[in-house]
Amino acid sequence: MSATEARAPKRLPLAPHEIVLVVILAIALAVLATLSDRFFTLDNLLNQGRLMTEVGLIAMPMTFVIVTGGIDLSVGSTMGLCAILLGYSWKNFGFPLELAIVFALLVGTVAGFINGWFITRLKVPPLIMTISTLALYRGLAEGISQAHSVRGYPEGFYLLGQGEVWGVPTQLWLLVVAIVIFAVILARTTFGRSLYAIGYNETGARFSGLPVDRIKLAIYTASGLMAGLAAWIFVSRVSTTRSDMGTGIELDVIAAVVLGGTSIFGGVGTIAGTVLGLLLIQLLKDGLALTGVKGDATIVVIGAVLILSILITNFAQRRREQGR
Amino acid sequence: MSATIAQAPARKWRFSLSQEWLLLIGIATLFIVVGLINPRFVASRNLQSILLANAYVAVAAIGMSVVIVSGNIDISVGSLIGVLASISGALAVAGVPVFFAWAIPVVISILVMMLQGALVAYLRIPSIVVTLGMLSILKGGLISVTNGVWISGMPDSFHLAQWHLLDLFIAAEPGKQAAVPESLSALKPMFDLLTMPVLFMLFLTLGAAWWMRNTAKGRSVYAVGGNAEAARLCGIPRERTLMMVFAVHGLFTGLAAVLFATQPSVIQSTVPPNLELTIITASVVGGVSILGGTGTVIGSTLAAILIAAIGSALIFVNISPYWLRAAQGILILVTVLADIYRRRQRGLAR
Amino acid sequence: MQSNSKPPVLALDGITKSFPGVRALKGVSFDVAPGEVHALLGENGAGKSTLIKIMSGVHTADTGTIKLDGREIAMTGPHEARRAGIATIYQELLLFPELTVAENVFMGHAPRTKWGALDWPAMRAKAQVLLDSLDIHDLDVAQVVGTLSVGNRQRVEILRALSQDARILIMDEPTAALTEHDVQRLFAIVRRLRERGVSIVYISHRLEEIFILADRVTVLRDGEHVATKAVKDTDNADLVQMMVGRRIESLFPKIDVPIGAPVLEVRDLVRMPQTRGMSLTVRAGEIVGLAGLVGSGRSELAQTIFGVTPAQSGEILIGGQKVSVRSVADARRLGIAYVPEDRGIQGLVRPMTVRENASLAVLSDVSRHGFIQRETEEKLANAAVRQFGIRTAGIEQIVNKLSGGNQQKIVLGKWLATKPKVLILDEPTRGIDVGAKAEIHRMMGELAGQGLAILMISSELPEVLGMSDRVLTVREGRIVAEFSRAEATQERVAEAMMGGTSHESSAA
Amino acid sequence: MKYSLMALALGATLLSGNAFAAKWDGGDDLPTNPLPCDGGAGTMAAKAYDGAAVTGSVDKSGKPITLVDVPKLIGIGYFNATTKGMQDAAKELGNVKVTTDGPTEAKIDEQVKFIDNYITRGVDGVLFAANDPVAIAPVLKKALSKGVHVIGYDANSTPDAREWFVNQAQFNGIAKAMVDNLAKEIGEDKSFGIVTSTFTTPNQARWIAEMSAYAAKCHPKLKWLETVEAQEDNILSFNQASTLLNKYGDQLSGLMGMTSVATPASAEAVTRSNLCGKVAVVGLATPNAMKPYVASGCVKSVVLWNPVDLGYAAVYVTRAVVDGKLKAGATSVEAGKLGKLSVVNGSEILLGSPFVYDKSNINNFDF
Repeated sequence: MSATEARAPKRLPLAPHEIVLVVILAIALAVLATLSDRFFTLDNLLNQGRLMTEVGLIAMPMTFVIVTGGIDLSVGSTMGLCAILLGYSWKNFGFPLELAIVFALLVGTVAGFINGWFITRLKVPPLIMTISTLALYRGLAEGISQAHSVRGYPEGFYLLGQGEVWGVPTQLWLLVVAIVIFAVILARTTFGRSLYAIGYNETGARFSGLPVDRIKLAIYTASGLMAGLAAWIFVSRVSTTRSDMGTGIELDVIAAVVLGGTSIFGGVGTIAGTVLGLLLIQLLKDGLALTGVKGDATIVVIGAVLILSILITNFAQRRREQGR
Repeated sequence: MSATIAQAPARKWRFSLSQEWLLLIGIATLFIVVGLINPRFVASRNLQSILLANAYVAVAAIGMSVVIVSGNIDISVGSLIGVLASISGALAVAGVPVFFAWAIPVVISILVMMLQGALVAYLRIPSIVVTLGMLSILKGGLISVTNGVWISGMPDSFHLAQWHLLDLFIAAEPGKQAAVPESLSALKPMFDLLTMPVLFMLFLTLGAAWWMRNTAKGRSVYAVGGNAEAARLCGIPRERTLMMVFAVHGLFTGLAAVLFATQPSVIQSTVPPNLELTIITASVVGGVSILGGTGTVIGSTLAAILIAAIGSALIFVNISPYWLRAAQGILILVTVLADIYRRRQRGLAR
Repeated sequence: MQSNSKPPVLALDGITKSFPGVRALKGVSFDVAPGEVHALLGENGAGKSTLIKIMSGVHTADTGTIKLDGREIAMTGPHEARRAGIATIYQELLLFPELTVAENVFMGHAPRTKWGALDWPAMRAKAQVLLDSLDIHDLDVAQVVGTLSVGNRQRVEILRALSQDARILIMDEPTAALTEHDVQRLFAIVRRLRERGVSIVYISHRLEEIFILADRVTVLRDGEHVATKAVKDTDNADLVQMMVGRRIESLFPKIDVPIGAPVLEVRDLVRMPQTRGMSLTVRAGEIVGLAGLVGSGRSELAQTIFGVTPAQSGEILIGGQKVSVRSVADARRLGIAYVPEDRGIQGLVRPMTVRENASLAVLSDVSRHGFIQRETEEKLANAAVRQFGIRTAGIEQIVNKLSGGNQQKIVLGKWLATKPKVLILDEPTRGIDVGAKAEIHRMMGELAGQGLAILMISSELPEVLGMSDRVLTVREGRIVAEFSRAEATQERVAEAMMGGTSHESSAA
Repeated sequence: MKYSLMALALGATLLSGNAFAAKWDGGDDLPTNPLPCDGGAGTMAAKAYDGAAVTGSVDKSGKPITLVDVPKLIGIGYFNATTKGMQDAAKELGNVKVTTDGPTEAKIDEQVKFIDNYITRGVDGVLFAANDPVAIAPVLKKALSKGVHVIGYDANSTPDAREWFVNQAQFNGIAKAMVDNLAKEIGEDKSFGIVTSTFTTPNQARWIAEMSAYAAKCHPKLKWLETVEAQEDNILSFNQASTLLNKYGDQLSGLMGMTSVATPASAEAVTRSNLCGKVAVVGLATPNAMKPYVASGCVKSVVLWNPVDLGYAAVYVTRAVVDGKLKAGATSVEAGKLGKLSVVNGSEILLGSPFVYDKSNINNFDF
């Protein structure tokens, strides 16, 4: 009868787009591994993990932001600002290094909060707001640093960016923890559910009593915080602080998130997808380089994969819908 | 209800006007204030520099505005301009007649944009994904093909951007400053301002504004951007309209690329950094709603001029160069907030 | 019957249409005579929408013929339909909110100058002529459509149809979102069009409209043609029985329940510009009907009580205690629930599943430390499906694919899961078929019986009168009249709503 | 717009006044070492080898080797020229294979990723031009620890992260050549502006700092007005140069271009403003880009080393290191057609003095 309790067929563990990505990733891995015997080694893979940590960390809150139908273009500039303030406060304010790190994370948080505040309170569209702060935050980084870089951190500072813990690059642990936390939040918590609801229908979410503005404020703030964290790791990895750090990283991050199947219109997306997107981009870049493809050609391949993967998913989806 | 009706007439008119008035007032204020601080800022030579160097941004922003009104976005535009400029230069150096060195890139631009349009319209991939992918492809492809070798040695006549209005009538030799007849010498500063890129900017802006407002095709862009389903039922198919939108965008991008390429005597075969952001910022500050359905190209051109003038003005008022970018960021933010405040006042906030 | 004597302008014969898994229409025949209003009736899922989509060229029939003026035509797309003079006004008005009235009317077929450009003056003039021809004087052709009321937007749609010289106008539930006043004006327009010889296919769930307006009526059930009758040969009960396939005892099954102490008290509530000092009381077990025109401030009052637009001054008391409602979350905690007017936008997140929607207002109840307990959530959703008899393939069904009635039941279920003391229903049965309507009314009675205080906003006077213990009327942000169940009559309530101004004259 | 006005006024009061600062904008704050005004060699203390040592490398002396060259960015004329020099040297040597690959924008993390990938891929040596001397150090050290030889050119890293650095010219030498030429062309008491890439680019920042110190010492009346940033973008460089010309009018007598992009663009701006002869352009540039302006007489002299030679020398140095011919403590190294190059400053190989091109010799060069 009407009130059926028969459950819909169990959900697949992965969404269709993620299956497409896994297949592409598997093919790419297989091909690249046969072409270069140095590609599929633990050493290389761990090293690639180290290199993608910053993009990965920022991609986590970016997935949240895009799931709600927003966007944050200012992350690269926020990263530059945090990096500068980390070094500047340590050197010029005489902050102990620990305090300088906390200060940098705080600055990132505030930078994200400012984005979120304008977006929720004054209803500035996210794209416009973050395009403005993209210029503003980078400008502040340049102005504060007066183009001077800060170097010569104590040896211990480099553990995060260049060291290893139990044989795995230190920052990779952080990334893994972040992935788990963000994935659990998105998939399992009321907060995550609220993000999807906002992305699909913000008014409906508001009328259901969800604290829409507070949630949006929180994710833009988180975006700033993670940009600050990425700045810390980046400074530690490259041992210096410059105002142009993180330039253009927003496009790398968005490419990974979008490749991971998160819809730019909101409501759709998973952390698993984003992680697959990150891996695919990073391993393609690395693998192609190892098989002798130059950097410029690699960019072309990644652009094509981005379009193709979404294309395949669209086709698959349409086929399935027609088959119904 | 009666209250709404009473103030209804001319609302649309006032609305579209003030969008542009805000920018115009902004530009005027900027020129007056900075002109008072440093009179050289308003000298015709500097006005010419500002207009000349940014006309191509304004032309590209026209196409971008059309795309955004239709509810899409294009972030590949900067890379495409870089690619087209190299093609244009390479053709000119290879001895292709100058006209074709200008025209072929425009045709290629239209084709590339239509390809992207097809992916967006027929295969339903979000435009941001298509153009993000295309950005990568063009950027990498350009360097792969050219190896980054600079292009120079184009014939003099190739430099369309250096032509002046008077060259068309008086001087046979383009690129050289024309000798102005006595009778017109009083008008010389004005003629100096009217270099080809500036003329293109003016005519293309007015032409596009007219097209967007007064033709069925132009209105169909608003229709599709405002409500694609309703448009379909009015006999305006989303797919074909989007193809047209991208073709038009391709035309303007191509023209912008030609203006860009024919300016310097050396063409760098790399993609101009952040050009797409500059162009999108001009469109958005010009009042085109990122949600589609509203906006005019006059606004985007004025915004392009305002942004360029801000960049120049900050140097003239001796802002420390280290703080220049921050000041620019604040001014853009202020412009955006002023616009939002104004909309609020009029109850037009979404 | 004049309509039967003339040959039909449009005739569909033996129309069959299948979608994957569903046979939507099984050999349906339907015809419209010139100058006839032909009502099309049926519950949701009976095949009405499919039939009108075939008439308007959106779908193509699998089998069957379509004849226009006696000649068979191939209906291959909306374009063909328009050329044949068939125009459709959908329930969800399809307009361009950023553009003007004139432009909306002429989008796609605007007058041109000899240079091929759009002729704006001609466009405005022509739009004005159309407005005058329908005696509409409160609409300016230069107004931006986004700023118009629903009634005026619908008029813009009608103008658009007329501008294309439509001979056949299909109207899909045109009164669903209209106020009583606008309904009267619509009727006037429909009559005027009929006089001009325009044929109208009229779809509505409000049976009384059929008797006021229509010449003939066709009833569909489960994709099959049940009957076509002249309206004068049928009555309400007959139509309902044909539609539902069984008798429905009463559309308004009001149960008498003892009325208890005040649960919700509102004193001098102000939220400019639409709520200008309103006071009311709803008691346990009582259903209070709130009547008023669209724009009178009724929904705004509800949304102020519910915390969407918090009050600027005034008091709200729950169970005699003064409370502060600054947000929806506050309202929910205090036991206020609101089933909003716009189901698709405000009530539900339609691309989400039944399960996800059912728990959206009570996420904290189905979670522990912020983690959603999947089993608790499923239990909740299944309980709602059972309790409200929601017809769905399962709780993982996407809500968007359900009928309006079932969607409304999910909204109800979602809010009743918060265990409210006060339930505010805003247009609870808009766009819902007769069977589901009766079910929802029955539920309201039961809920009141359980001691819930119910505030019901409705544009349908029969519903207000049929279900309410007390009726309040709202005009211009104030409560202007109160009637007991016994006092409330259609005339008195309507007069209070209009405020006795000259509005009515133009409607007649 | 009221707001922007306020912001503008506020900005003007807060941020102006740098024109009177003692040091020129765009210079770094490392210690400077200006050369004597008269053209002497300057003080250069002999220094022990301070480069790093490679560990665990396979001895490939005389055997074929594969090198990778990772410049700051690819797609600009300057690095195209160094690439050409490397290919020339590889062809001459016969047993060296060099690939050039790098980021399309001068981004430090991109450059690091490229080098990292090539270490994994397995090369015998890395040639680099650092976007940042410190940021690049960790990955270079990693290369050294994996037995990969590391040689820098054009832009140095910290000495402990590479074995040798092929120095095109000493910073103070370039600075002296630039400032002397400028003073000669515009006169001792005139004013000028600088167009640079970005303030964070190490080489440019170093040169500006050295120029500032040298000018203070030897041309004290020369007046610096302003430094503007123009990336590595020729349209922007042109705009910025034009803006300087427009802003200062007659006050401005010279423009200094700090990059191979900025100098031709500045010359173009002067030409188009019809200021040839009134405003002098002095700067670093490749000859091909400057030929039209030198030919028209708008630009009198261009300062540069030969980047083709620089790339050429870098490959020869690497070969010598692999073959064990260049070891710590050596005072010179043989570099093919360039002859003997001397070791300076501990672990740097000096290409020579900066070269000044003018009308008489510019047509002898093609790069």
